[in-house]
Amino acid sequence: MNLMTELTRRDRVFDFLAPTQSPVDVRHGPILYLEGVSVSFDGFKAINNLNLTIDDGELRCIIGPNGAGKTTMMDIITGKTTPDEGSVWFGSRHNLLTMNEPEIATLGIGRKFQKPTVFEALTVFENLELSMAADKRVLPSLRSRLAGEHYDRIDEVLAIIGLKALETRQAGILSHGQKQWLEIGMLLMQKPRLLLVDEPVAGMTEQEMERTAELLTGLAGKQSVVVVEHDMGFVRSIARNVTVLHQGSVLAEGSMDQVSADPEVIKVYLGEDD
Amino acid sequence: ADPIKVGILHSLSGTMAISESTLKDTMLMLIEEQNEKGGLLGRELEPVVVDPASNWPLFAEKARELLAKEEVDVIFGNWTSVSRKSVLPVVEELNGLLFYPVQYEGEESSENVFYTGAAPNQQAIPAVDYLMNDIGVERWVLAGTDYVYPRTTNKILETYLKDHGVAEEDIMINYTPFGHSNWQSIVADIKEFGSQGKKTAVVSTINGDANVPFYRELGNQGISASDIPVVAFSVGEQELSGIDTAPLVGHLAAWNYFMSVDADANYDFIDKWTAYKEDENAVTNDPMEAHYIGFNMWLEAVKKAGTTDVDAVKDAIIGVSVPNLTGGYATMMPNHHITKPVLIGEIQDNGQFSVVWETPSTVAGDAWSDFLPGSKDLISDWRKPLFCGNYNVVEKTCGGAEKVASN
Amino acid sequence: MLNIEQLNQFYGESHTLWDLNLEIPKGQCLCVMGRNGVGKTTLMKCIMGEESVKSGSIKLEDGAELTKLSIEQRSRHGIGYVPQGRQIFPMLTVEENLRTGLAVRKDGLKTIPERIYELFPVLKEMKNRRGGDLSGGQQQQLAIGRALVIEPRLLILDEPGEGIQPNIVAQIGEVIRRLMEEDGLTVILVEQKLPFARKYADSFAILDRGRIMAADSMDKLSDELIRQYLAV
Amino acid sequence: MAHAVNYSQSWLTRPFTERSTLTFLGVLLGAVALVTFLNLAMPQDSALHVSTYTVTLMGKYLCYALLAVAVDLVWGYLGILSLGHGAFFALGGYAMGMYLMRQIGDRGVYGNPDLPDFMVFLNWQELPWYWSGFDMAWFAFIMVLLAPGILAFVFGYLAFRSRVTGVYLSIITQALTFALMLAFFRNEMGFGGNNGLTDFMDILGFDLRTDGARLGLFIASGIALALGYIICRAIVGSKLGRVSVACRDAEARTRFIGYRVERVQLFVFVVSAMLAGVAGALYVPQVGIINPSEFSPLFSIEVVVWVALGGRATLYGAVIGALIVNYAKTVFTGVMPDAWLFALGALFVLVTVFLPKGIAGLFANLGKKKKADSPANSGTEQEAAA
Amino acid sequence: MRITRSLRLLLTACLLSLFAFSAQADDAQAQSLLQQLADAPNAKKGDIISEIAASGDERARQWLEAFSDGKLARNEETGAFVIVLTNRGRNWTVADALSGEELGEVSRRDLDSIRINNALRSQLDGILSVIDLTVEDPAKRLAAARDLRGSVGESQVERLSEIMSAEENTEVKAALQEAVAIYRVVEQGDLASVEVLSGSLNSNARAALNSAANSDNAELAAAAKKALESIEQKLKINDAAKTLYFGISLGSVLVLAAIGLAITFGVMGVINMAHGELIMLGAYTTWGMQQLLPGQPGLALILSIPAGFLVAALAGVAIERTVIQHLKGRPLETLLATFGISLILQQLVRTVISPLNRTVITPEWMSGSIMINEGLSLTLNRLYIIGFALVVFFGLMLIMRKTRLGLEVRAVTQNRAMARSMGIKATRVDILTFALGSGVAGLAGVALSQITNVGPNLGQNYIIDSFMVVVFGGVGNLWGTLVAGLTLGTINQLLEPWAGAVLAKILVLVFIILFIQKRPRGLFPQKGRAAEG
Ligand SMILES: Nc1ncnc2c1ncn2[C@@H]1O[C@H](COP(=O)(O)OP(=O)(O)OP(=O)(O)O)[C@@H](O)[C@H]1O
Ligand SMILES: Nc1ncnc2c1ncn2[C@@H]1O[C@H](COP(=O)(O)OP(=O)(O)OP(=O)(O)O)[C@@H](O)[C@H]1O
Ligand SMILES: [Mg+2]
Ligand SMILES: [Mg+2]
Repeated sequence: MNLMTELTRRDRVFDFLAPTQSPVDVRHGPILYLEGVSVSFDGFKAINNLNLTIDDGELRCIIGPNGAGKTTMMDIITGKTTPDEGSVWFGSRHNLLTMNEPEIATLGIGRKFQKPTVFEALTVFENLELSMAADKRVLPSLRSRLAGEHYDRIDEVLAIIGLKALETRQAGILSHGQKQWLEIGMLLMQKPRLLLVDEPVAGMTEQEMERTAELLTGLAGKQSVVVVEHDMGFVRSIARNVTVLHQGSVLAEGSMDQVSADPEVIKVYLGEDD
Repeated sequence: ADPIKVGILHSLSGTMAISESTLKDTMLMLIEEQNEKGGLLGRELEPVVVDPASNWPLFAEKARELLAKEEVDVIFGNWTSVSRKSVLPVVEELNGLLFYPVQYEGEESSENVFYTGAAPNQQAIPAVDYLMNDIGVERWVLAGTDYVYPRTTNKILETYLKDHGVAEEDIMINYTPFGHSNWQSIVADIKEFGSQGKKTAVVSTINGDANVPFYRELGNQGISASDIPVVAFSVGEQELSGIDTAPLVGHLAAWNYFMSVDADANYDFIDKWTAYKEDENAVTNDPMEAHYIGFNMWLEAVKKAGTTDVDAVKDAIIGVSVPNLTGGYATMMPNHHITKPVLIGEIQDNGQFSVVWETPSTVAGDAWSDFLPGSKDLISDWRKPLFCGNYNVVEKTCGGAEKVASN
Repeated sequence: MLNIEQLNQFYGESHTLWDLNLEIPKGQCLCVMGRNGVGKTTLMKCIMGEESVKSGSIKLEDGAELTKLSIEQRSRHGIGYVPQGRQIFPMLTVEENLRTGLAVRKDGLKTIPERIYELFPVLKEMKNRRGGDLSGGQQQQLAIGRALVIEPRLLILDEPGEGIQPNIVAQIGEVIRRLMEEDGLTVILVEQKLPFARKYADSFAILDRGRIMAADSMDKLSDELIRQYLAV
Repeated sequence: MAHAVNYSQSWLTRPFTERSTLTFLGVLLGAVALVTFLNLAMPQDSALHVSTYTVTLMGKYLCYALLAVAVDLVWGYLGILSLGHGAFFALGGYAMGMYLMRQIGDRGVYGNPDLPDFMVFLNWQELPWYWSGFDMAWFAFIMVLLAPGILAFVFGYLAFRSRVTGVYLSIITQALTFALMLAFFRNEMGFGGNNGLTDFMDILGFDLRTDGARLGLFIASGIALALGYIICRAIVGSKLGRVSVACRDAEARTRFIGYRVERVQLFVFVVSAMLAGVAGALYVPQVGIINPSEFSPLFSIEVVVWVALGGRATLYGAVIGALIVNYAKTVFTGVMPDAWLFALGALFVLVTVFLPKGIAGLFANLGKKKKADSPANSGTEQEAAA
Repeated sequence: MRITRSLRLLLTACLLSLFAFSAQADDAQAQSLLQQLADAPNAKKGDIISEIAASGDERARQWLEAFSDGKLARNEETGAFVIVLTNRGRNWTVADALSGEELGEVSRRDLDSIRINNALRSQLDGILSVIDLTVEDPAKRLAAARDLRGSVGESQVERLSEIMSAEENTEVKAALQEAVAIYRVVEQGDLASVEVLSGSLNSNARAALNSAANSDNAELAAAAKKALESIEQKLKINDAAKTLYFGISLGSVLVLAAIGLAITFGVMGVINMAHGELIMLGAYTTWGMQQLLPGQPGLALILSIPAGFLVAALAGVAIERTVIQHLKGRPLETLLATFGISLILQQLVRTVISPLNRTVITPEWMSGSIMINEGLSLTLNRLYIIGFALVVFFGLMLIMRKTRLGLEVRAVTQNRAMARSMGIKATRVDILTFALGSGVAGLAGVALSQITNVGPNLGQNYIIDSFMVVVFGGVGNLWGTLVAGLTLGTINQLLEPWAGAVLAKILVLVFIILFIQKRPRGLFPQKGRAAEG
């Protein structure tokens, strides 16, 4: 019960969600910095001279039509895709383009995928355990053992994502929505400095959406959050800054109201009657 | 009385089944026949067949099974050298008897093994003599599969040829992997090598399955026996039965027995064999004859010793003479090798060989080659006082491991 | 159009659907709602035949008993399926993905009907791209397009709007409405987003832990029900 | 707070708290002890006497079982279908074989104290450099681990770094063992060519042909299998084991939470290769020969078949599979030499069709029935004692 | 035209006059000639052959041919000479050598074959070739003339020169000229003849020049060396072409062996260890066909193409129905089951047919080689196989690209449940595809029966290579299989001359390992998000 009340308090960041110390240098402002990034697949320009800056502690929503390049952008940031040109910096010290996925993850960038991907053969508990911020090198993993505080942390996240009862089930049998939640849980366990969240509320009920909104806004401040979502109601409820991508570059940027009044945005994305 | 158990250790599956399964049948036939004649020492002979499946460690295991579990009195078996090598320690350890029926590289003599196939001096050297003297070959291709038998044989031949004045550049040596099937460039090379104005021949120690594509390629590239004859040491009637022999007519093989040999013993044997196999076209070959000889020698020795006791038989068998299938006699020498005539045959279109040359008398097998530096001083003699498989006549010592004292 | 009676389903030993009864009249749209993991997708799979049922019957209006039919036969009875998670064929091109649906068309058509492309222009644009390379929303559009290729009489939509940009979501709603009105298409829709459900569905059924808790016409969907069964 | 799962144990002690592991070790070591007892204490003619022939045979099976465990570690838990583990097995075997060869000294047929027989015979003048050191037992035993280990390291480093996965990885492991087979067939390599290494005499001063030595090797194999099993169990039960499973099922995803997949793979692969090497090393003195056919791709495939038959990703299943197939082989090749391949083939087909989880699946089913009512702790047998 | 023709007739007549015109040669003389032939030691037989040839007996040619084939025999009991008609088994059918009358079967024991050896055979061939030089058909004359190169004896030179001057076909003439020149260079050290041989790529010609180049006659040696040099030049180009051809032909064998696997494994995802045995079934079908149609190996071979396909396809259906269909969604376990099936099939063949290899005859039109030039001839069986491989490949490509089956099988393997939801009859697709892949394996077997052993181990020899080719090319990509097969074949043949067969094979394997590091998904990888999963 105690936990429940704690969860409903919006203003406070739970300490288990506080980011681990990461060596990111944000003294000069932005935590993430993309400049002139382009990438093409077989001649198709998925990202076209994209410039984007995310400030430390910011919560940024990114919207845009299907195929605008939102997921591709996240792929670039996390090292999955290498851009043809441009630069991507994490803080002012780390050039992400020179690093591979695990290095980037270790630096403190966590990601939730658009299509939920969890470790199907492992239990829900184990999924969270593996994601937990820890020394992820080989020998330390071999020797790793869970202490009380680790259990507590996992329990807290389990409570947030509502999967406590399914803790020992294999993740493969979860329903679509449950996998979504598990992925969010895995993201939380990593305690990243920067969270990239691709469509967190797809398949959630309105109430779950509200909870997610609380969660994300709660994280902002200490951690930086980038959210991609097509549900305008959800975006409106959390957004302070919104970026609209279109055909691989920024179409508009500003507050939700500004953006949703933009005729271009209405034309390519929102539709007339929204 | 209890039956006398005869172990048969030939692969019935895997790569060697092609060659070995016939030998199993040969043994079964010989045993059946002997039983009809009343068995041995008034006891019946009972074959014990196992399948070592062309797997060398399994050979050792099965040999152990035969000797330790089945307690057979004698084993007839093996084809490849490596299988013999893997069985050898077992047979020695458990003091068994092994009759080995296949031509091999020599350089071995075991107290417990009787080598009824040809040693190099009973096959390779006479064949080369024939090519050199009767055909006038001056250039030599030594082509073989890359394993110990061809390596050794070729080494011996190389020395022998050089001793006879053949120049280094007139010898081409080529090794291929087991089951090699793409002979195009090698055959082209041979063709090239043979077009330098000197009579050229190929001495082939190519093994097993690789022969079919090899001969096919020869035929297709238009190399006929009159251009470049190939003399093979591993191609017999059984191998030919799987080849379309029309293009091969005239190529040669050297063996100690051919199915086409005109001898009554041979015709009788063939009749029995075709009846046994219920196949008019069943062929016989050299290793079958070796088993025939080996089996009869063992029978003789047991009769002579009056017991199947291994040590008694081992002593009794030396000097035993039995008829071979080519109209002569084979005698067990003190080095556990036997005497054999050497025949050279040309392939005919019916998959048979016609004999074109033979040694005037039988040749005794050499355990240790005279043409290898390491072994030219070695002899083997398993009769008492010497009783040694590798006696060095220069140093006058019996080298290697002392005999295990316990037996 | 579709009549479900006393349906029970198990995953191994866990009883997932309990004694379900549902009826959907021809030309209507039923919206199945419920929290995560209550069995909505499982129900859709049972209708389509991807999961076998323990007991109960699923009948089409023509009297065909679906539980006795294989998946392929069901689709030949005119059931189109847009599964959750898109399930497009990743290594087939967009066009090939669509062409898989031609097999069951009665008219033996060999090319993709133009109206699919009209509905989702992006599919035409990306005709030769592999399905797996598309963005999430594009894949979802492809999945819907593919189901429409077979000209279904009954269309099963499992969260069709997921990941699709707002204006296209609205457009999809319109199209479905139009197909229902013009061709008498019947639709079973799984949807969490109330505005969409309210706008396009005729009736609703709320599932909780594998049981139907309420089912009625859409205008009867009260805040009370929502709080009780859809809130956390 | 009560937890259904307990991961707070040290990785090394964890295996000893698992019921399945304890049962396995109990059965294994008990059987080894029993056989030893029956061999030593029972008179030759007693029905209970276990002959040295059987002991050697079982020693060989145990080596195969260890090899199968090694394969299961990489295949079952890491998802690498290695079709080349025979290479590591054979390398371990060759390292041991070289030691045994050097032990012969001047007792070979040519009596040459410096060169093994096959070298004398093919006219080698001096011992190749890579044979040096093998006259010392400690060096040879280290090489038993190092030779396969280094090969696995180099090969794995290249392959995993380039993110070769799935069938591509399987096929290059196969290419690796195939290439090694051809290479070892070559007489120029100095490993005895096709005949391989044979005619061994003694090991660590004990005459290999004595019953005592055979029994000793059998016991050593039993202990090696037990240790290998514990090592694998410890890895599998540790967090690293769960990371392996994660790599197996979603390699890319594992990277995004910060694990260096290639290092995990490399580590497990090398450990597995070393275990295979140990198996090979114990195998050679018991069968008396090592030749390149151990490198043959079909042998490696067969090992995979043992594992699949026993039940993948269970470890003990691999042991069961190896024992059953090889025992079946021994029996069938003796009892029905002409038709045993039918029986073996049918065994493979029937198990696959009717026992989807292999033979181990049978055990798991039995176990499940017992606790059918207790809340399902699904899948892996990870319930801990505490 | 007419003149030359009658000239040839005349010439033929002249030549036949060698055998004199006595139509009724007397049998006693014949008997005694044959007697002499039979009894003479090998060294003397040559003279008797010439004597027989010169005897003018019409039957002489028949005897000599029989003798050359080792089919001239004497009945031990009657002493009569017979020609053996069939010589398999224990009883042989024979015909009387003198009367030509068929005598039925005679026990082998009673027959004494008259022994022949290579030296005699080439002498005989020479004599028979000279006879062939005068036949109507220019192709035959050309062949005879070419055969003569290197085997011209002293006794023939005169006659050959005559024939040569009368010959109007330039090719035949040139060949004859060479034949005579070779004789002159070798035996007489004739300088002018060296000129004739320069530029000839024939191996006998080169042999002659080589021996001339080593002769003591400095002038001759220099001329021969010069001629040889010009030949070497031409040979270099030939060698390159030859290596390429060898490579492509080896490659096409690999492609054939692998292409069925590219369907069952590459497209369907079944790790089909029994693929080799399906190939083997195709090869055995060819053998069976030839047994059914004795004496017509060519027809049998052609019929084997559909038959081999069917047999293997049916076996494939049986495997699919009994085993593989139960393993849906467990692709790795197909390895275990099909491994079992492969063991069973191998042993089945051993038990039912024989553990020994079977003879498959190469039809006339597939044996030998076609000559591009004297130094470069392409072996016909390989040429046919290259063609066959391409036909099979493109046929398969057509099926996979242009029919619904291709689309449906890919849909089914990528997402079975969804494909079924789209109305695709997955079971039918599985059966058809597996049958197709198996049938193609059978076709490979038909082709392989022409170059390698037909025996129980046939499959084992190709299974590893097949997997390697499919994977190297990129799983699921038919083009990849084609390119991979041809590439690996060519690389192997390029390496072989300087590395040797064993090392070449090792190097190819190492190449594959290294190449996969560079392209972890084969030659033609499936790219993009979809492939990375
Ligand atoms: N590997 C690829 N090959 C070809 N095209 C690709 C590839 N990856 C992405 N694309 C294309 O790039 C564009 C951007 O895709 P992306 O997934 O980034 O879009 P998105 O903004 O995330 O869209 P959605 O909102 O639908 O998820 C799309 O048009 C997609 O088809
Ligand atoms: N293969 C399976 N084996 C066992 N249980 C399963 C399996 N698939 C689903 N389940 C369980 O069945 C329940 C219902 O799942 P289902 O996918 O039908 O939910 P849903 O209502 O569609 O949820 P969502 O809104 O998240 O899509 C879930 O609790 C899930 O964990
Ligand atoms: Mg996206
Ligand atoms: Mg669902």
